Formats: sequence, structure tokens, C-alpha cells
Amino acid sequence: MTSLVLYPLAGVVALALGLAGLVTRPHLLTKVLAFNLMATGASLLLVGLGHDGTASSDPVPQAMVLTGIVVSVSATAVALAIIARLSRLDPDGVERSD
Amino acid sequence: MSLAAWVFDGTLTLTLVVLGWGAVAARDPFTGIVRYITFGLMAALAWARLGAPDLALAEAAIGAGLTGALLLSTLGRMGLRQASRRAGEALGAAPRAPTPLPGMAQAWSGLVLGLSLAIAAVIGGVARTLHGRNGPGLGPLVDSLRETSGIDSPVAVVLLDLRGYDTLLETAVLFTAVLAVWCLGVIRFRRPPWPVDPVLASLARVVTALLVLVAAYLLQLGLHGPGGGFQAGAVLAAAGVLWTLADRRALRLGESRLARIGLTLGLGAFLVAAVIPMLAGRSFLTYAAGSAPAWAWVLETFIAVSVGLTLTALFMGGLSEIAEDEAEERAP
Amino acid sequence: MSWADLLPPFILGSSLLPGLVIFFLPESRRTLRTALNLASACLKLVAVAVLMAVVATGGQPRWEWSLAPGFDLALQADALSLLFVTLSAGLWLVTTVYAIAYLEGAPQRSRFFGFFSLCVSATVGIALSADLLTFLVFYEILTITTYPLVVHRGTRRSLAAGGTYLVYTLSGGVLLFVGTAWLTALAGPVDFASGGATVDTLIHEHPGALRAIFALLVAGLAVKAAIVPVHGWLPVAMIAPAPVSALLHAVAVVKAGAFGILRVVYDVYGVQAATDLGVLTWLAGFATITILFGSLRALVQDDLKRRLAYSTVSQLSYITLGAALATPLALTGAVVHLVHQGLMKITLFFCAGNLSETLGVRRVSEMAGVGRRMPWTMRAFAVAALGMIGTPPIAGFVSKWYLGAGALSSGDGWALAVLVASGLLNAAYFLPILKTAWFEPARKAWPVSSGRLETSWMLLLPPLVTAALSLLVGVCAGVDASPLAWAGRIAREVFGP
Amino acid sequence: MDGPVTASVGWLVAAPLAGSVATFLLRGRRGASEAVLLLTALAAALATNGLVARIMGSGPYTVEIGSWGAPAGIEWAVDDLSAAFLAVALPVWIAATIVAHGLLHSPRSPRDARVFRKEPGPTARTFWPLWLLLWGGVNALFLSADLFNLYVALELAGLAGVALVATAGVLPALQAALRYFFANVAGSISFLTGVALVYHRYQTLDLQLLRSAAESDASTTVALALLGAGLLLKAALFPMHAWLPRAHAAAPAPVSAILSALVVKAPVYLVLRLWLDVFHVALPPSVLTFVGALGAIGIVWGSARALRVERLKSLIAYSTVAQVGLLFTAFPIVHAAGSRDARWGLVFLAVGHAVAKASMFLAAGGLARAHGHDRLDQMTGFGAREPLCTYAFGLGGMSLLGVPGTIGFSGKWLLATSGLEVWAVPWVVAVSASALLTAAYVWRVLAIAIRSAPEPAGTRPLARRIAWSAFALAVLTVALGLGSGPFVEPLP
Repeated sequence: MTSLVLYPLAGVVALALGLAGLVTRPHLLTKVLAFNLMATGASLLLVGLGHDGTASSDPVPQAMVLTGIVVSVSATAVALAIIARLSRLDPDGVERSD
Repeated sequence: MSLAAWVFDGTLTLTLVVLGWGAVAARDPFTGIVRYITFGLMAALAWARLGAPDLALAEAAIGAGLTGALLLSTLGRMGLRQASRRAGEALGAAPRAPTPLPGMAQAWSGLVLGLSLAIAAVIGGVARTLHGRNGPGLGPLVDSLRETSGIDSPVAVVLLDLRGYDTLLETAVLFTAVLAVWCLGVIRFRRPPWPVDPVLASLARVVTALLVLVAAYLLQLGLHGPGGGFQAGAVLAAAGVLWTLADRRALRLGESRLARIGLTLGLGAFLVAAVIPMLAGRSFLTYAAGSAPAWAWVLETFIAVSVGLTLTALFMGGLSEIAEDEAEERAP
Repeated sequence: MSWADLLPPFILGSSLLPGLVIFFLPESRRTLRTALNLASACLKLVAVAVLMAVVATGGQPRWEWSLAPGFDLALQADALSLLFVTLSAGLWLVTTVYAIAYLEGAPQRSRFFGFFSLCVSATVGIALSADLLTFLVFYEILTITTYPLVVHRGTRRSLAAGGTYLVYTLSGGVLLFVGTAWLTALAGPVDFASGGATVDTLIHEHPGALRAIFALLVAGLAVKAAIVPVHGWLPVAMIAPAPVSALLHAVAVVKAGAFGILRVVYDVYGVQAATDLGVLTWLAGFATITILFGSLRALVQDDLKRRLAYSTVSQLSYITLGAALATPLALTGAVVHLVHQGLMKITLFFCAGNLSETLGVRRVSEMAGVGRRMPWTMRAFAVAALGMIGTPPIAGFVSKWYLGAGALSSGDGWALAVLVASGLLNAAYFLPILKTAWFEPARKAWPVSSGRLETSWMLLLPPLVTAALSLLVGVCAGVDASPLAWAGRIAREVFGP
Repeated sequence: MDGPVTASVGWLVAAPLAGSVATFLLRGRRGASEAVLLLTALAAALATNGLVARIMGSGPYTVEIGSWGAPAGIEWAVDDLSAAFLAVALPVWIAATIVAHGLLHSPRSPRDARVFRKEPGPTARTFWPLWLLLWGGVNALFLSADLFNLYVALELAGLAGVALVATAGVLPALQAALRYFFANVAGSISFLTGVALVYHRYQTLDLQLLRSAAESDASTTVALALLGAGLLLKAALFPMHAWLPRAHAAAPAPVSAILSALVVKAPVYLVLRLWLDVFHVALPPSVLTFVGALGAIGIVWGSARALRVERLKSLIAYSTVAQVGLLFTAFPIVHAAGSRDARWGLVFLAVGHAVAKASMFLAAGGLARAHGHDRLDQMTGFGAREPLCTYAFGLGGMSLLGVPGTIGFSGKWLLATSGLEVWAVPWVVAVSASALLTAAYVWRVLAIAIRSAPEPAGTRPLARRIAWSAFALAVLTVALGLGSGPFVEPLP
């Protein structure tokens, strides 16, 4: 039982916090933060589970998480572009997204 | 494991969780973004601790750096009027249409948080049983295949050869992001002379040159150690962001033909690498025997350039046109 | 796969393909559309005649097409299907002539004749279907293709009527679908030629399921056969143009239901299995209620087409009653009534159409003295009306005679009483029409007809032809080629010589 | 195993992506971008033809990307399921592309084309690249046999879909795009978490290897739940459907056609693949009953909403929610019956919905362009003005209804018979009775079409190719219904 088990667990907690934030927080930017948090949490789980500190780390999850990070930043950019456009068309709508 | 490791890991993971919650529960978005950037840096530290230097670099450059820059730029673009008005607001309740029962918002948030944590507990429980149970996973298999492939760095061999198809789709996702941002219309900025901050301008010139150097170093390092196309691209993007802030002329990136070709280099190079074997009768994305390192080098370079340009274009947030006059700047 | 096997699909295609072409004809191409219509009708009739010859010489043409794994369409021509196909093909030709004249100058005629051809193709498909699944396929297609004809005028009332029609027929369709699927799940593909063999194997293990399936199948068919309590759509659908009411709601659609009940009772379950399960008594009960209910409601209807509609509701259940009595004579009466009622009822609807089209007369109360203004139409109406009442030598008498004899032979005296009572009720709602039309003075001056005839010849000829046919079929019922002889052959096939 | 013929499958992904890059560099110039579109369609057609011929010849096969093979490399698996969806996706894509071209290049408003530039809406410069990226993403989804690769493909298709919804440019489209985005990204991350658990439990992500290694234990069940939750959110199963109706109604018509027909269908195909094929050992049957019940509620909910909305495209979007619910009520039947017929029944239902829904949306696009809006109460009598679009909508509706002769009926028939063999009565009743609910909203529109009414002001002639491609797809539902026998017979 190495202390490295804390990272995947932290990842899962981050996932939960992100999900809660995404669902409950009205401000759109906070929602974007929330889903980035979820993505990082899931990535921590993906890499963290495989690493028990003994043998060399497994490159496959690392490659996958690298792809995940790039995909997340692309998704964030699209969301933020839409939010910027929305804030111009409907200034008050940005917070009250039902 | 020694006590010191437990203390370090414990504090790092605790910080991660606290910062994560702080980012989400922040009263106003600006505080949230700042906390998120710190969270990103802590996550980079976590990757390093988990023996994944490539991820640490990428998380720092892209996860914390660029995403933070994007968030702040959007917050700015949303106009200071809203940011300030929001600053003083109560948690979550929009001023104009307060929810009928203010308590409802809290109760609902509490319920969802509880549910999410319950789900997390289930996943965590199952994760604990899987932790480290199967040893290094596919690590040894990848090492054995490295010789046949010819690429040294384990992560690079997975990224560019074994699971090269994932990376191809990933460059397509990046390309989609640029198109999505550009199709959402035009972001207008006031015509220069933009009051150029002399310190920023000189800093930008020096740092940009440095960043390009670092990017080149990371690029060549990538083939046999941590680093590679994406990390180099991210550092290039940092240079691009800085250049955009320092010199408004950079905003005409969308119109120049060179930039457009640069944006498609990553996906284009991968498609060429995928199609040539098919024309030669081999299966999709099968490099000719022994040519993997050469292809890897070409792909890494093209990916670095296109990721750099793409992330910079994403930061600009749209096909930028210089607004003719003050009034039009606010026009949609 | 001899050429004869291609006859059933050819007959189906002879109205389907021209129909699809007509859909895309611009409105202005009137002559081409009329030519196509008439050509396809005649072609179908010729093909049916050839098929009849082939079957008469003992041929058993059968054609199959695999739609999906375990899902084949099969068309076959046996005696019962030939009878219904001949009826449909013949009356379609007559109705096409009538419709061309009736819809002169109306909008959307390409759409009308397109769906009209699809309807007949579906009816022919129902007639020629060799198994329960194929029957279900064409049964549902008939529902869908009839809707645009019912709502052809596009007025609010016709759309409301269309809505009611859909609610009834689609719900019936779902019941039939579940019943067929259930039976197929239990016994595999249900072929009509087996004469109930598939059900006999199951009767011991699943009696309850078989009763439920019979209920589902007959409930689904009852909607189109307009059996109480699911008959409501028929009077409402009378808002459709006359040719639609004539062919579809007097012959094609309603007969599909009755034909289906005959198939289910005799070819899916078989007489023995049906009587053992005790389902026929229920069927006879509902049929009796419908016969009396239909006739009673017809008495009070002032609108001519609604009165005829309720008369159809009543007369159709003669067939169901005949089927339920399960004796050779009753079956002969039922099958022959399928043809006779078609001929007589279509004549009545043609005449009703003529009256409303030429004189704008829609109510019985407005028909005073109309006999003098339109003598030939009313003569045809009189022949058909008397036939419906059962006066010899018109067709109606023959079928009622056999149904009555069938009732006596199986000891169900009450069925004979029902037939007699219904005959009296028929007289009660048909004779006043004849009286007002012929013997009362005209209350208002009818618009004088422009040409020599009382109305355009294409409107007058069809009722006269069908009235003559009703008379002819009644008079020479004994001839070998008559529907009665044909029905006798079917009954002998089912019950054995 | 991967001789030149199988190599052709790669074109299904490579051609659209290459086309996207080409149209981007051509900046949507007329003539050139049409040529690229034609080339892409041709390559996709050849690849699909090769794929179908190969699978009918020698049954399912796999293509090893980079010749590495599982578990290190990624594989494409082509079996009867993916071949059916890919074969039907081709005509849907071609018809939608023609309609998109028709709508994009004919002036939008009665005023001249100059105004066109100012009005919000897609411009050729960014529309075609995104369109082709979505095409590549959907093909990648149906082909891939690797869990993480499916995650990236889902993200690519989702992001391209969100962008295409946002191209409509008007405020409701942007709000709808954002809701679609958040639902999509939440689903993807849930899927990714599932992938993480599967990887660390079985040390591989290849579906073939997982099928043999799958066992029923806690971690597999949780992984399946996460994978399933992500996919059900993307498939918009009730109650996770709130994002779909607004997004599919606000998007330009050809985009809504592809979203409803294919992009929503891929997660359904993946749930079928993961739950009933690869991990059927580890799947507790109660889960399928729960999902089936949700589906049944979805049918009622979608149909009820479809009866009350005012806009035609919203009606069709809610119909998608209902039809997805219908597909999920069929899952328990396929699981219980386990027979080939049941599986083909579900495939026919899904494939039939794809073609029918696409023809209905394209017809709605044509009608919206002809009338300048798609508010149902102001379109009365459009049957006389646009007969082809009306027939397309009607025929598509008939296939959803399961009228015999269309592929919808074949699907319902096979599901009903195989369902009743294993006494799955409630699901068979749901599948059969759903026809009545579908009939309600299909005929609501057809009644409006048939009603004779004076022509409203401002209607414009419609490009013929738009109406004809919508009608061609509708006829395809009948062609599939009547002609799919010989194709399906030899397949396992």
C-alpha cells in the first residue's frame, strides 16, 4: 500500500467536485472550470492507478492522458468562444443558464 | 513507503482537492480562474511525482498556462461591466431573478454534491482494488516493441506509432477547435496605435526568442526522452500569446496564407503518413520498415508548429479584424 | 418458377406501378392520367381472367420474396382469393370511370389517383396473400393509403374524419400486429394453405394463448369489418368523395376486414379448432349485435350516405355471422354475400354520388320526386335497394337464402330470426327512399340537365352496370361461373365433399 | 488479413479528414470545394462498397492500424453491426451534403445575395471543413474497436457537432450549442473514467480481447456503468435528453439531419456493442430493465412534447428523443432473446430511424427555406406547394411508424416475434404501441400539409435538388424495407 494511491483517489474526488460544479454552478465560466477539473481528475485516475512506484511507469496511460489534455484544451477553447459570443448577444444570459 | 512520501503526497493531494473545490465554489469567476491555474500547476507536480514528465510539461504549459490564459481572455472579452457586477453577488443567485426559495439553490447544490461524492466513493472503492494490482500494465510490451519501431522514448513510440491513430484524431480535434472558434464570427479590436506598454514590448521580444529556443530543444528531446511535439507546440503557443498581447498586428494571423497552411500541418502530415501505406497496399498508418524514426521526427515537427499556431489562434478567439472605429468595437 | 407464378405479382404491379407514375404527373396532364388509369384497370382485369383460367385448370401459382431473415412475403391464388380479386378488379375499373367524371376539375387529382391505385394494389395484395404476415403487410398499407383519400377535400371536417379513421384503424393495426407476431412466435410462419394445420398442433399446449390470439386478430380485423363497437369510423368517413365511399368504404376496405375474418376462422384456425376453442359463439354474438344495431341506426339517418354507411355496417356482419355459423351452406352464403353486397352497395353509393354531384341532394328528405328528374339513376338505386332487402331474383336474396339455410342446418334458428328481422329493417329504411323519390311530387325545380342524359354518361354508366350485374348474378346464380357456384366450391374445399 | 481490399476501409476516415483540410485551404471557393466534396463522397462510396462486399463474402474481419494488432496497437472491427450502420450512413451523408449545398448557396432572404453576408448562418469557408470533420468522426466511431480511440472519436464528433450547431449564429443556436457541449463533455469524461477502470482491470482496451477476458466483478460493473452513463447521456435517453431538442431544432437542417440520424445513433450502437456484445457476461439484466423503462417513458415524453411544440424542427427533434427511447426499450428484447433475428430487428429499427429522420429533417429544411420560417401554424397547406418535401416527410414518418414495406416494419416485426418467443411481453407491447404515439405527431404535420389554405406571403421557390434528395432518402426506407433480405441473409 504505497502513498501513491492517494493520487487516483484525489482524481476521483476532483471528478466528483467537477461534476457537482458543472451541474449546480450557474456561471458559464465556472462550468468550464468544472469540466476541466473533471478531465484532470479522470486523467489522474487513469495514470495513477497503474503506478505503484516499483517498476517503470506504463507509457500507454501517459500517452492517452496527453491526448486527453490536448482534447480538453480544444474543448475549452470552443466553449469559451461560444460563451464570448453569447455574452455579446445576451449579456445577462451568461450567468442564468437554466 | 517512508513517512516523508506520505506527508508529501498527502499535502499535495489535499492541496489539489482544496484548490479544485475553491475554483468551482468561488464567488466570482476571476478568483475561480486563479485558483484553477494554481490547481493546474499542482497537477503538473502530481504528474512529475507519478513518474510522467511528459504529462508534467504538458499540464503546466497547456493545462494551467494556456487554459488559464484562455479563461482570463474570455473573462476580459465578456466585458469588465459583468465581471465587477458579479464580484459582489451572493453565491450562485443571479441578482435579477433570484430563485423563489434562496434556500433551494443551496439545497440543490448540496444534494448534487452529495450525490457526486457518493459516486466518487464507489469509483474510489473500486479504484483502490485495482491500484497497482497488475504491475506495469502494457509497459514491458511497449518496451519490447520499441526496437522494432525504432523510436526510443516510450511515450513517443505509443503516441506516434503504436497508437498513432489516436494522435491523428487528436490533431483533427484541434483543427475542429480552430474552425469552431473562427466560424463563430469576428472579434473586433480597436485600430492601433494600441497604447503599447514599452516594458511589455521589449519583454515580449526577448522572451519570445527564448521560448522558441526552448521549444526547439523540447522538440528534439522528444524522440528519446520527455518532451515532443505537443510540449514544444505549447511553448510556441506561449510565445504566440505573448506576441499577441504585445503587438496587435499579430491579430491578422487569420488572413495570412502561411498561417492557414501552418494550422493544417499537424493533421495534414498525419494524413499523408496514413494514406501513403494504403496506396502501397499496406494497412492504414503502417510506416515502412525502419522508417518510423524519420516519420516520427517529421510528425513531431509539424505537430509542434501546428499546435503552436492553433493554440495561439484559439487564444485570439476568432478571425480578428481591426475595428474601424470606437463604436464598432462593441458591435456583435 | 413458371410464368404462372409471376401472375400474382403482375396483378399487384399492374395498379402499383401506374399509380407511382401518376403521382408525379402534373395536374394538367389529364388525358395521360386517364389513359394510365383505365389501361391499368383493364390490364388487371385481363390478368385476373388469365389467373382464373390457370387456377381453374388446377394450377397453384405461388410467388415469394424474402424481405429479411425469417420474414418472407408470399402471394398465392386459391379459390377464395380469386373471388375477392375478381370483385376488386372489376369494381375498380367501374369506379375509375366514375371517379374520372366525378372529380372533373377538382384539384390534386394526380395525388388522388396515385393513392387510389395504391389502395387497390393493397386490396389485391390482401386478396392474394398466402400467409398471415403478408396479409398484415397489405392490411396496414391499405390503412395508410386510404387516409389521403378520406381527407382529399382538405376541409376541417374531412381532416377530423380522417383523424377518427386513423385512430380506429391504427389501433386495430397494432392489435393485429401483436396477434400475428404472437402466433408466429408460437407456431412459426402461418400459411393459409395449411387450412388450420399450424393451430391444430398447438391447441393442446396453448389453448388460452390461442383464444387470446384469436381475440387480438379478430379485434384488429373487426375495425375494418366495422363490427360494433369499433365501427364508428365508417359513417364519419362518408365525408370522403363519392368514388372513395363507393369503392373503399363499400368494397375494398370493409371487405378486407370481412375477408380477413374468413381467412382467420377457416385458414388459420380451421373450423374444428375454432369450434373447440368456443370462440365462434362470441363472433356470432358480436355479428348479430352489429346486424341489428346497424339497421336500427340506419333508420334514423337523414343524410343519405350515412344511412348507406350504417346499412353497410349491418350487411357486412352477415358475412361474419355466416362465418361464425360454420356450416357449408352458411359459409357459401357468407362468401357469396361478400360479392353480392359489394355489387349492390357500390350501386347505391354511385347513385348517391350522382344525386349529390348533379343535383346537390344529400339528404333523404330532399329526394322528393327525384325519380322523375334522374330516372335511370333511381332505377339502378331501386334495383340495388330491393336487392339489399332480399327480394328475389336480385343477388341479395340468394345470399340471404343460403345464410338462412345454413342457420337452419346447424340448428341455430335464432340466426334465421336475426336475418329476417334485419330484412324487415332493411325494408324499413330503403322503401321510404324509393317512395319519396318516385311517388312524391318534386318540391323544387331541379336544374335541367344540359345534355340528352340526366347527367354525364361516365357518371350514369357505372351504377347501371353494377345494378345489371347484381340482377344478372341473382338470376343466373345456378350457372357454373357465377359467384354462388364459386362460393359453393370454396365451401366444399373447406368442409370436404 | 489486411490486403489491399481491407486497406480501403481506411479511406472512410482519411478521405473526409483530407477533404476537410482541402476545403479549409480553399477557403470555400465555389467549384473547388464542390470538387473536394465529390471526391470525398466517391472515396467513401468505394470504401463502403468494398467493406460490404468483403463482409458478405467472408464475414466479419479486423484491420490492424499500423500493423501492430492488439493489445499494443488499435484495430478497426467490421462486423454485421458496423457494416449496416456504415452502409446506411453513406446515402444519408450524400443527401445531407446536397441539401447543405443547396441551402448554403441559394440566397437566403428574398433580398439579394449581398445581404446574405450580414445575416447570421454558416458560411462555406468554415462550414464544409467542419462538415467533413464530422463525417470522418462518425465513420471513425462506427469502425473503431478500441475503447480510448472511441473516446477520442466521440470527442471529435461531439465537438464538430457543437460547432456546426453554433454555425447557425443566432442566440438560441448558441445557447443550444453550449448545452449540447456541456452534456457531450460530461458524457465523454464519464466514458473516459470507465476506460480508465477497464484498462487497469484487463490491461487492454481492444474490444476483441475484452470480449474473451470479460468477467463479472465489481470493477467491471462500475466500469460498465460509467461507460454506459456517458453513452446514454450522448444518446439523449430520457431523462438525460434535455439538451437534444433545442440543439437539433436550432441547428441548420442538414446538420440536424446528421445529428439525429447518425451522431445520436453512434452511442446507441456503442451501448449495444459494449453491453450486449463485449461485456454481456458482466451486465446485470436489471440494468437493461431499468434502461428499457426509461426508454418507454422517453417515448411517451418525446411524443407528448412533439404534439405541442409550434416549430416543425422542434417536433422532429422531440421525435428523435422518442425514437431513441424506443431503441432502448428494444434492448431487453435483444438481451433476453439473444437470437440473430432480435439483433437484426434492433439494427433495422436503428438504421431505419437514421434514414427516415434524415429525410424528415431535410424535408423540414426545404420547407423552412421555402416559407422563410418553420412555424407550423403559419405553414398550412404546404402539401400543395411542396409536394416532394411533403412526401419525403410522410414516407419518413411511415418508416418511424413501422408501416409495412418500410424497414421500420421489418425491425418491429423481428423484435416482436423474437420478443414473444421469450415472453418479453411488456417490451413488445411498448415497441408495437409506440407506433400510435408516433402516428399522432406525424399526422399532426400531414394534416397541416393536406389542409387546403391560401398561400401565405413570402414563400419562395425551393431548389429542386433539396426536395429530391430528401425524397430520395425517404424512398430508401422503402427500398431497405423491401430489398434488405438478400443482403442480410448471408451475414451471421
